[in-house]
Amino acid sequence: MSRSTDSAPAPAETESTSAETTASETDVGTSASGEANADATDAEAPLLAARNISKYYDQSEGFLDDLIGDARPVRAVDGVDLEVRRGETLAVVGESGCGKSTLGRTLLNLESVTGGHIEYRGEDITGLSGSAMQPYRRDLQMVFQDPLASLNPRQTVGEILKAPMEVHGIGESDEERTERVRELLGLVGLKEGHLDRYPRQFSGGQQQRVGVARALTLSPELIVADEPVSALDVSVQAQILDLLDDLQTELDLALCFVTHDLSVVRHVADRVAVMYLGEIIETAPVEELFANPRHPYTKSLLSAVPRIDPAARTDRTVLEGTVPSPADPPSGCRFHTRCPAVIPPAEWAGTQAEFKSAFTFRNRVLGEEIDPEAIRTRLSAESAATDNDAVATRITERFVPDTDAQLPANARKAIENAAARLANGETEAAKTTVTEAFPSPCEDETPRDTPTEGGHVACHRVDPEMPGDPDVL
Amino acid sequence: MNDEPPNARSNPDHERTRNAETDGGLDPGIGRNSPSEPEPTETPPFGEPMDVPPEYRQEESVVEHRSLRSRIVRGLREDKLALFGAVVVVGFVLVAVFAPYVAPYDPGATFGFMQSPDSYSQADVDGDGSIERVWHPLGTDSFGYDVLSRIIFGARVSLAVALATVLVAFTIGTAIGLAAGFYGGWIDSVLMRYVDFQWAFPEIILGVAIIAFAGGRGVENVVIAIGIAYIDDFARLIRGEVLSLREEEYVTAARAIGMSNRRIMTKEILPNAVAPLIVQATLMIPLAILAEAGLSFLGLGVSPTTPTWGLLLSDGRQFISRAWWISVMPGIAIMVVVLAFNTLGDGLRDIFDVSDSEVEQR
Amino acid sequence: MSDPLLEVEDLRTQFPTERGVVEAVDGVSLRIEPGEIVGLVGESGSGKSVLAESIIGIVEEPGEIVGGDIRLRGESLRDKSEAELAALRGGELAMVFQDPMNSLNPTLPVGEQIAETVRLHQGVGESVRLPAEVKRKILGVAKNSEAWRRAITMLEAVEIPEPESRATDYPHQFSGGMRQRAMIAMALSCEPDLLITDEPTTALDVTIQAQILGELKGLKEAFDTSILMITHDLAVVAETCDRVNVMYAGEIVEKASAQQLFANPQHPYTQGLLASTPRLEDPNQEIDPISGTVPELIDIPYACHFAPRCPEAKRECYDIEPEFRPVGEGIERSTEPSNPATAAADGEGRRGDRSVSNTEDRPEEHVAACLRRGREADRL
Amino acid sequence: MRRYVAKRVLHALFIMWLVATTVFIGLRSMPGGPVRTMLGQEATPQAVAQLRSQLGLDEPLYIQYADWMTDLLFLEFGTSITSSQSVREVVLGAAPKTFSIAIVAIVVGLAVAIPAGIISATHKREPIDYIATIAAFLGVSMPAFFVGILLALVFGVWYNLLPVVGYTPLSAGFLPWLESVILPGIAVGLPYAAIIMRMMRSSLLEVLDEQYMRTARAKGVTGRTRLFKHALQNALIPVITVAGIQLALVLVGSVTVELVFGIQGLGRILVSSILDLDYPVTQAVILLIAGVMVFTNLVVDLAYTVIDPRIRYGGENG
Repeated sequence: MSRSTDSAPAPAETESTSAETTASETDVGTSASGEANADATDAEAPLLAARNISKYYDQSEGFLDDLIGDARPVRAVDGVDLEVRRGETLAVVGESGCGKSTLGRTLLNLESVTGGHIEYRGEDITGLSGSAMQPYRRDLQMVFQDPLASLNPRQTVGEILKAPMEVHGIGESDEERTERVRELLGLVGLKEGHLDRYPRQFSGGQQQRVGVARALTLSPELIVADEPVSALDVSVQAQILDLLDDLQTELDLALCFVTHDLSVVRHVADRVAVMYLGEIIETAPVEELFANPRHPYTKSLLSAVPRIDPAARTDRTVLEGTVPSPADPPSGCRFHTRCPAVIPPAEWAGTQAEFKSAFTFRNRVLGEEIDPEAIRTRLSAESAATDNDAVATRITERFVPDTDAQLPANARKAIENAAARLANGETEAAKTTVTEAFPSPCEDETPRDTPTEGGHVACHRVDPEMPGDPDVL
Repeated sequence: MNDEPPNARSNPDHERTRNAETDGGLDPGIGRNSPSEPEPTETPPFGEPMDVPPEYRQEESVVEHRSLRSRIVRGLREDKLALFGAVVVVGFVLVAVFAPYVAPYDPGATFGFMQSPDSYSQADVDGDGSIERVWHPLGTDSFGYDVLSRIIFGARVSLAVALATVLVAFTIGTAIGLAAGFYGGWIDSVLMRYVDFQWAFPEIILGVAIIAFAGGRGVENVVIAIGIAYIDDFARLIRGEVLSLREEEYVTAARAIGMSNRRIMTKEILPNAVAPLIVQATLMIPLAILAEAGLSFLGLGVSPTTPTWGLLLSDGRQFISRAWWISVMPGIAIMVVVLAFNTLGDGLRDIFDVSDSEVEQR
Repeated sequence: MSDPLLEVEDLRTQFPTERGVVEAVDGVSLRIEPGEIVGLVGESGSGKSVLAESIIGIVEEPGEIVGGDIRLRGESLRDKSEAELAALRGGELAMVFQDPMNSLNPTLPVGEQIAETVRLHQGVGESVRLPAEVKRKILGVAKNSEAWRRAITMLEAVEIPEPESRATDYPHQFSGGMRQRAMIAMALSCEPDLLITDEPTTALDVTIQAQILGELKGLKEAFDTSILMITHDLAVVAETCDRVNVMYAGEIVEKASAQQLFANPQHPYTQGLLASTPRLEDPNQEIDPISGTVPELIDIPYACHFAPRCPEAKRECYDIEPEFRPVGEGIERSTEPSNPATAAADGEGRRGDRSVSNTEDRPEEHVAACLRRGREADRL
Repeated sequence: MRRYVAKRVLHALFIMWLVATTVFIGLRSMPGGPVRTMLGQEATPQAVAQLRSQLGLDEPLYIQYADWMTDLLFLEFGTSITSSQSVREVVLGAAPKTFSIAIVAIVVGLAVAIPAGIISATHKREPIDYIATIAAFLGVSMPAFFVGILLALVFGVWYNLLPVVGYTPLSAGFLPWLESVILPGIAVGLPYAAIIMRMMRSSLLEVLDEQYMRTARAKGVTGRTRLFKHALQNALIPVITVAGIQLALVLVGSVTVELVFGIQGLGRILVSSILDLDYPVTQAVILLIAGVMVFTNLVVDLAYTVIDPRIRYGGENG
């Protein structure tokens, strides 16, 4: 359920969303998700719940930056709702820079939350730190991505694993704690002899096992695993995934599994939340998400993953461009600049692909990526004509597919018009031309969260009240 | 020379992060190929490999973990320059401490004026009334004092001043750096503005200002002046060190298990910040010696009653054409000791594998 | 039969260290035909990057090639001088590295870094001697020069938007995906015969990886080059490569066409690797890991390097050096497109007609270096 | 980039204001007041009162501060007590001498350090590298004035090739000026060169190991072009930082070396003003040196925009 906090949502929308929140809560509970341990009774409050939480990093170092520096905050997490149930594995998946790691750390108050609130078993733990957060630390633990970097190089494995017990006063004597540590080492598949070794004396896989052991010292209820296997080789990765799976069933652990690897998600998760540029754009039970993805970004993501079995390869929708900067996210739906299914205006006569091509031209003009002078020098290097018309035609050639598909006449006119304006340097005029010619609802309004089978999607196409049919892709 | 498993370092094919599987290796002794017991649950369908026949067993290449001290000893044995530095530094400290026993004559005893090095003069040294031939390896100065004895006694003051100065700079600088690095926010920006501000005052300016305040020269003024002048180096270094350590994942892990800030500071951050501190302190001593010599040379340093090498060198300045050795000999002494500290500091930096950027060059 | 484009024969590359000699590449043989995409797959520590660097001759100190031969179109590279090799690098043999973040020089515009390759190998009549190069660096590149024009066309070929203006940008102004494209543009700018890509998309997100892998196949056709694709990702190999070599602990353990390898993997390590790779398309796959870790490549005493981790290992595996033995359904002629898998994958992807490999007359081999595989296996 | 430059200039001005205020406060909080220290203990109360009003010390503090600041802007430092000349003439008379030494030192330093650093980095573990390293260590270990003394001894006393005392202003011709400042310049320049040379060597070694250098080699770029076109600029970035920081060493060195060569520079008048309790002069010299330090720091910051494109064109635009 995402709503970018800065755009003023229409009043009607706010009520309906809150209604949905309760609705989807029950949906999640009752949905027949595959894994046995996930169909906990819906009455029970979720183990960990995040309501519209945000985490902004300000880039300015000191007052000078505020004065003239680039003071826009980086909105790493921007209005995210999330729930993890007891014994369930929720995968948070997304590409680099989408804020999934920040979300994981903010949930455990390892990063100070900027907005929204976090509840653990119904109790509000938003922004707690130090001694206030201490009791909750016993139940909420974390496993880190870089196995070696998360272990203090100057401490032995024994000291590392005893530290949590000393901090929380578990176990009367040092011998008792050492005994518990031996037990833990066995649990994660390491040998007792490893007790007085230093982190650097282990392989990557073994180091990660120590990381897991440390998370288990306080017998937590939930573990946030931040890309636990990304830094490991395939064969070792499988060992750690196996270990996590066994421990989860054995200790009835809830697991919040942050990763970019969709193949791992399919084998580990009960439910999946897909993140893009600080927002959760779709959540669904794992089988539902892989069988029937609803959000265009999820569809593109799934289609992009290479598959070993040729028969399983669907036709690939390749996303263009790169992820925009989280300090200056696109307005409305943040995915609209790259979305292959961006909704054309009602009167658009051409096909979706044509609109997408025209819309890409629009974004390039607005992003001032087209430099007419550079094109002019290139023309002169090719000893071609270098007047404004030549530059204009060179610009349009790229965006007006003059082959089979015929762009609607007014669209072609608008592109040529904008190109001509660009050629003789009137960038602002070119911008207004393209904005008027190629509007899209995706750009004006932030998509509402439409509940789906066991989750939700934030996309206008899926939203019944909005134009555009959901299955255009 | 750091103790990273060499094969991980030399194995050029580590696309993954270094700590991936390359330095695992088999377990010692038993050929159980998996470093871990078989999974607690049933054996994986992929099947459990047979035991490695004894004659083929490779002892596991466990990377040896050496404490700070043993790494220093090992490092010095290998790095000849650092060894030279260590030997000279130890010699200098011994000479300074046992000056009265080492010096051939009493620094105050007067002999022939401005006698050239390796010359003799007649004097009653041992007070038994008889005149003996007295050897001056480094000659005598304009007051007839034996240059070598003056240098030996001068060593004591120079060392004392240098150590005191480094202590001042170390304590205040580290405190500022720790506070700025660990707490960040406005504390950090205020302290860092102070450091930038202080950077505009090299040690001679501070020396002059302090003398104007305290009204007069003396060892204390010199120590304060140079001490303050080098606070910004330590502050900037420690702040950088703490900032980078604070971002380390094992510090986040410590917070994740609920460790208090204080314990994180003492147990997680400081032990790892010790190495650059030692290196910077070692490199600071020679700078302090040079700074003190500079101040004394300008006449703003210590008072004549407690001559340091800088003062000796400065006194000999007017006689440079007639008796060059009065200035040159203490100058050489300064050079040798400063060189020793520099080579030792450099050696320590490599031993601790502290990258150049971490240690300020001043 | 004409010489293959590239033939590596029993190559040995070693790294002397205090703890002994690391045999990173321990007797590897490999063949690449013109117009083929050959995969080299293996985990880290298997020696695949060292193999690539040995082929191009940029093995770093203190590593050195100690045995075997590398032949480009039948001509051995090992007895060529550094100058001759330099002429080859970027001209006939080009390489793209894994880490896009610092594979490009941060203080040189991207266009110039490509134009430089063009100047070095395409003989566009612009001097590459030091004074000219330094002048270019200080005063900037002549934008109407032939080398610059080709650099822009190359950026356009790898689908970098607005190549004219981006050419003057610096690497830090490019995203990860863009930088990797620029690297590919640079490598292809002189129509090399063989492009070696070392984990080209490992550091990239999956959507960007899909873009680049899609383009790579199209570029292969356009620039008529063959590709040695080095990666640890079996799915990438399955979708891109015609033939695959599986490498483990400095040795190649299995060679097959991509279709054969994934349909009928033979060597226990390949089987283990496939078993431990989570597959998106197969929800109920039970991932089971290969136990143990990659051994240290310092004088491994036992014959088959995988023996300690291999469930089928017997005593002989430790004693007898495993030879390559045919394991596929015997030698069959590769009349059908060498890799139906890659053909199907192009589908709607914007670029790329079917890549029918033009190696009709070459025998299709599926071999594995394992005593317990192939015809003589039944004796054990 | 404009934003970066504006930020650095503002920062420099802020520091300079801080320096001026500190000197202002410092002067007025002198134990027993500046006037009493100046006139000595037994000064008659009238003399004290008269000097206080002359220096404007009796007005309320904020007015004094305002006057102080305005004077500062117009470089009005009052008159020297001992020589009753205007402080500005005294200081501006001495400044060129010290700065000549400093400039020659920087030029000599860089001219020696950069090539030496490159040579020793490219000839690693060869004899020339060891010689350069040892020389660098020696250079770092010798104070400027000691080098000065040795130079004076060899060139002045033993061989009498160069003038060893006095300063000939630039107005009297470049060569004579150079002759008079070359020895002190080298004396200050050597330690400076030693530090920079070591930094240049380690920075170049680091750059030569970088991934993009391997790309250059894989492209077929020859060794020398790789060094000068690809490696050098990247290696110079950290060197500029050190060259900037070490300017303090050059300034201190120049001040001390003046005494060896009998040049009446800032050093001399600073010391004499302290000993003669001539506060206006002391204060002016302190401000000038602090100003130079802040200015050079600013110059170094701006030099980054020239040599490091990541600063010139910050930010990633997709």
